Formats: sequence, structure tokens, C-alpha cells
Amino acid sequence: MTDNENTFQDNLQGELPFAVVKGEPMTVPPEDLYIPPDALEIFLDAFEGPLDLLLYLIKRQNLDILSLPVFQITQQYMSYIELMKEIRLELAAEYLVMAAMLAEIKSRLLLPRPVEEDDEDDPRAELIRRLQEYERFKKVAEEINEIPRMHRDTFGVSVIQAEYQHERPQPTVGLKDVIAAFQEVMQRAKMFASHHIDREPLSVRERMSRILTMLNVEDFVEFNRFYNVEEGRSGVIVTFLAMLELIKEHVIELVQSEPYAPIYIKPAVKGPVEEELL
Amino acid sequence: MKESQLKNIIEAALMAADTALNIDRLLQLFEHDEEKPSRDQIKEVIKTLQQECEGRGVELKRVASGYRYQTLADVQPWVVRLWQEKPPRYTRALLETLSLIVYRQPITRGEIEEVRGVSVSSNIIKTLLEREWIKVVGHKEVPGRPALYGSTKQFLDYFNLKTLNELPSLSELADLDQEHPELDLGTPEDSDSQAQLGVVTDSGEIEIVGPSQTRH
Amino acid sequence: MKESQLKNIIEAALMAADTALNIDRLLQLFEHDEEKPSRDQIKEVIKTLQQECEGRGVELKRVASGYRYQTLADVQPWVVRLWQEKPPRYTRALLETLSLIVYRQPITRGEIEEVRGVSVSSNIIKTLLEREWIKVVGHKEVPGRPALYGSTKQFLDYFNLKTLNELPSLSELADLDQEHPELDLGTPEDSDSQAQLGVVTDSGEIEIVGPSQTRH
Repeated sequence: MTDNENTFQDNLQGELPFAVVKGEPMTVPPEDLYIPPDALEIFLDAFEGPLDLLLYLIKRQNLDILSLPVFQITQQYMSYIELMKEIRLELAAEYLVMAAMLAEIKSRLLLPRPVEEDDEDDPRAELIRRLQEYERFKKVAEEINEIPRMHRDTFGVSVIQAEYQHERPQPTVGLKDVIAAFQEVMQRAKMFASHHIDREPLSVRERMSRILTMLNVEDFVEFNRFYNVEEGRSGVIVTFLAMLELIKEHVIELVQSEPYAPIYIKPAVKGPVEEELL
Repeated sequence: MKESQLKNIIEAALMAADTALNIDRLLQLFEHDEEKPSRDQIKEVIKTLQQECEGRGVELKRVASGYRYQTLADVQPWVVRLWQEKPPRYTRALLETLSLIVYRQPITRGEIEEVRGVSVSSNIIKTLLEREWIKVVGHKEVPGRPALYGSTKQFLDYFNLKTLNELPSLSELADLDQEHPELDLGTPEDSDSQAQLGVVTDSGEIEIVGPSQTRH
Repeated sequence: MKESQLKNIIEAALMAADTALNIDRLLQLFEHDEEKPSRDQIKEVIKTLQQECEGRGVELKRVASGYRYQTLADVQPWVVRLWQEKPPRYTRALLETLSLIVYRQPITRGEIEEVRGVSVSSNIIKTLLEREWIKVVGHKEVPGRPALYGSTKQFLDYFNLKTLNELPSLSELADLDQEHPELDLGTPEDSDSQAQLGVVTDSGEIEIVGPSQTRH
């Protein structure tokens, strides 16, 4: 494998044939293959992935996929990957997978071949199959792009309608629907109302005053101290609502020194506001 | 440019556009061409296109903002069926609003919102007014003088009622509620007493008194 | 109904509609008429209307979901100037993904990625779904139950096609076995036996079998 790497390095330095095209060694990459390092990213963007890049490399050398010189193409591909590495380009995983596959092919070619080789395992055949397969769809996608398309090549005709008073159909409603709606809304209203009337003893307004009274005595009261367990759930709710109301009216403020620390209540302004409420 | 091509471009443009196009706008289509048609040429083409419409289902009509193809009035009764969707359905919000106006009239929008617990969109009121199921029967003498809504004769007609008395009464509804608190209250099938509604109606003009009207 | 009137109605309806209309939809326009046209009559009228378009800037085209009037591609360079924005351009990635879905439907995202050799961005799938060019036609019964995508009528409509058969055919895969029995893969060592690709294609419907196609 060190041999490979050496060859590889050599190739990069252009000392050995860069590629052998139809028997002719090439020492310099064709001009259209030269990518200035800082253009690599753009270059990569121009390809739809490693298969696309490989196809490009093959096309540039006018090679038939079927007579793909896997070895040379691998060299070329690897040199691109190397270039990408050099400028520390975040390499797309797919390119690296392909590089690994090419490396595998290359290594197999260099090793003596086992007598019984399973065709399906032949990575070259697999690569060619994938390249061909991809190429078909690449081609057909280009063809689809050429099909006359709405809004680009053709436009729908939209003729305006003559003035015409066309009656829009009105929804039909049954009396039952109206009655049912009324029952529902009244039921809801009842639930709504009960909060206000039944819980009168714990009125929010009154609770707001109590909170303020407590704050008149002490400036800084811990949140929990406003809640009286004996009042039950409704009492807690009323107190909480009263607090929210007071905060909304900018009468009190909540203070917490750090997350999960106790919350304290303090008056936002002193004086006239309290008196007004009391 | 050949005249036939010019004609085709203008026909296609006028048909594809969703607004009327005037001559200036049509001239702009050719601004990148070496050989631009003249204003008169375009007018000429339009005249030809207009003639070609004769006896067809569309016409090329001159309107205030330009020229446009439009369907002929003769074919409208059929063409409009393309858009004949099923009538839309009213929302629950609308039905609830309607029912409150019917049972609690005269009622302001604010009062409706109070009972429903949510605001009533202007659209709902507008729809009901347009349908002529409700009307403004007066204004409440409170700040802002909000409109008081009541139901109309058209509402009764639509629901085949002679008077509002034929509506199931509130107490009936309440009874049902009590008898079947667990029920989601199916609609009562018929109503034969509405005494407790406290509604004195004669179709059209409505006066309402009674215990259920203590909304303040 | 006179034939000329029938023709005018159908012409106007097709021109006024913003989608393609099929024969059923056109028949519905007459459902309230005493004398309804037959399906054949409508087809006849459409044929006449199509002929009348000859030499004009618009055509009456049959696409997947019905018939629609549309501007001809010849006049497109001028007509397109009516609109400020350029029609959207689609990336190669999107078109390749679309092609795979169209030709290999039903197909999962993973299978698309396998062929393209790169991951397919969610955006592409989303765009295609939003355009309604593709839809989820089912789920593959493998771990994760990935969605299987297929193409839609809207896709065909958009590309001015009646059926999938009108799509360009996929180029045939060269059969490695036959054409290159002793394929020189450009390696020092010849490989004398090739993978059996076993690909059978015919334009439009594509069936692929063989060891390399183990997509189930």
C-alpha cells in the first residue's frame, strides 16, 4: 500500500503520468481539470455527488464507462480528495465513501486475484453499475428539464368572466342548529359565570388588596407566604390571579435572584396606587 | 416580425394575463426586440382579434384599463357552474352569536362577547346582517352607544316560524339541562311552552322583558 | 341546444377555468339543462375547438387531468414579460430526485440516495410535495417504515403531459455481458465475468430485475 501512496504523491507532483488516456501517458492534468484551490468549494457544489464527479472525470477523457480504467480514474479522484483535504475543506461523507470504494478497487487490482471470485462482490462491476445507473437518471433529468413546463414555457389561459351577478349559495341552517348553539353557549356561560359568582368570598379584587396590605408591612415577601393551604385549590387560584392582576397593573414586581431560587414579591411603586385599591 | 406572429403574441398575452392590458403594456412586451411593432400595428391586431371572436364564447373587450378577453354573457349561466361549490357552512361561532341575538335580543356585541367568553368577529355580525337575519334595532345608552341587535322577519321566514314564541323556551332548555346534566343537550324536538322566555313578540318588532334579561 | 351554443359554452368554460377540465366536469355544466349534451358531443366540440386554434397563439391541450387552453411555447419569450418575476428554476438535485421518483415509483428516499450517491435534502422532498408533483403513496414495510413516493397528475399537468408514457425514456443500460463478454475494465488483470445486471427496460414503465436490484 505504501507503493500506492507514493504513486499518489508522485502524481500530485506531476512527476509520473497523471493518467494514461488511450495508451498515452499524461503528465499534466487537462486544463479544464485544473481547479484553483480556493475554487474547490464552488467546484464541489457544481457536482451532485461523487458519482457525478466520477462521470465528469470519465467524460473529460472521452472514456466509455464500460472501458473504465478504474486505476487511473481512482488516481484522479483521489487527487481531488487530497486537494480538498489540503485546504481543509469539510468533506462530504459521500465523497469519502466513494474514495474508500475506489481505494478498495485499486488495492484489489494490485493484489493477486483469488481464483474463485464472486461476481457480485467485484467492486469494479458494482462501481460501473452505479455509474451507469446514475448517468441514466442524470440524463433523463436533463431531458425532463427540457420538457415545456407551465409558467416557464407555457401559460394557462385565464379569461375573465363577464359581469354577472352570480348568486353565491348561502349556507343552510336548521333551527336545531341554532338551538343547539344556544344551549352550548349558555352552558359555557354558566361555567364561566360560576367562577365569578360562586367564588365571591374569594374575590380576586379583595385578594389583591390583601396582598398589598401584606406588602405594606413588609417590603419583601416570599411568594409562598401569600398562599394559604387551608383555602384549598380555589384560594390558591384566586391568590394567583390576584398576583397576576397586580403584576399586570404594575403594582407589584416579582424578584428572583437566580433560577430555582425563592421568588419574592415587592411593591413596584409605593403610595397612591395602594390607597386607590384599598 | 411577421404579422401572424405579432397577432399570436398579443392574443396569447391577453389571454394569459389576469388583468386587462393596455397598448403601452403590450408594446412593452416587444421592448427587447430589434423590430418593434408600432402602436397602430398593435391596434390593428387587436381589431383583427376582436373580429375573430365573433360567434365565439369569448370576446376581446375594451375596458377602462385596457383590453381583456372575457366570457360572453350568453354563456355565463353555464360557465359559473364551474365555481359552484357547495354552499359553505356556518361556523359554530356564528350560530352561537345568532342564537344569542335571537334569544337575548336586543343585545349588544359586547354582551354577546360577555356570554360567549370570546370576542365576536365583525365578519360574523356582517354576515348575519347581510343575510338579513339580524338588524340593528337601536343603540344602548352607555358610552360608545353600541348597536343593539335583534332578529328579523326574514329570520322567522327562513326557519318557518310565525313568531319567536315558537322557539323552544329558555326554561325548556334549562329543564333539559337539569334533567340530563350529563347530556350534551341534544336539540329538543318540539316546544309547546315558552312562557318563561319572557319574550313578548310580534314578528318583526320585539320587546323583551323578564328575569333572563338581567344582563348588566 | 344548438351546437354553436354548446361550443361557445365549452370554449368559454375552458378559457375561464384556472385548471384543466375533464369531460365529466364539462358535462356537469349542463346538469341542470333539460337537453344535456352527450359525452361524444363534447368530445366532438373539443376537437373542433382544437382545430380552431391552429395558427393561433394558444392551443387547447390535453393534459393528465383534462383539457386546458394554454399559450404556445413559440410566444413564450414575449408573454413571459407580463410577469416581473422569473419562473422558478429547479436545481439538478431536485430534477434528479424527481426523475427517480417518476421512473422508479414507488421509491423511498433511501433508494433515491442509493442511486444518486448523495443524501437527498429534506427541502427537495418538501418542495416536490408542496408543488404536488409527488405524493406519499405508501410506506415500505422495513424498519422505520419509510415513505414511498410516487408522481402525481399535477406533475404531468405541469409538464404538459397526458401520461407517464410521454416522458423521455430512460437510456438503456448496456448489457455488460453481451457487449463486452471479455470486458477489459482497463485493469492489468482482465475480469472475465461480469455482474449480471439483468436490467429490462421499456420506456415509461420500468421494471428492473436482477441481483443488483434488491429493492423491495
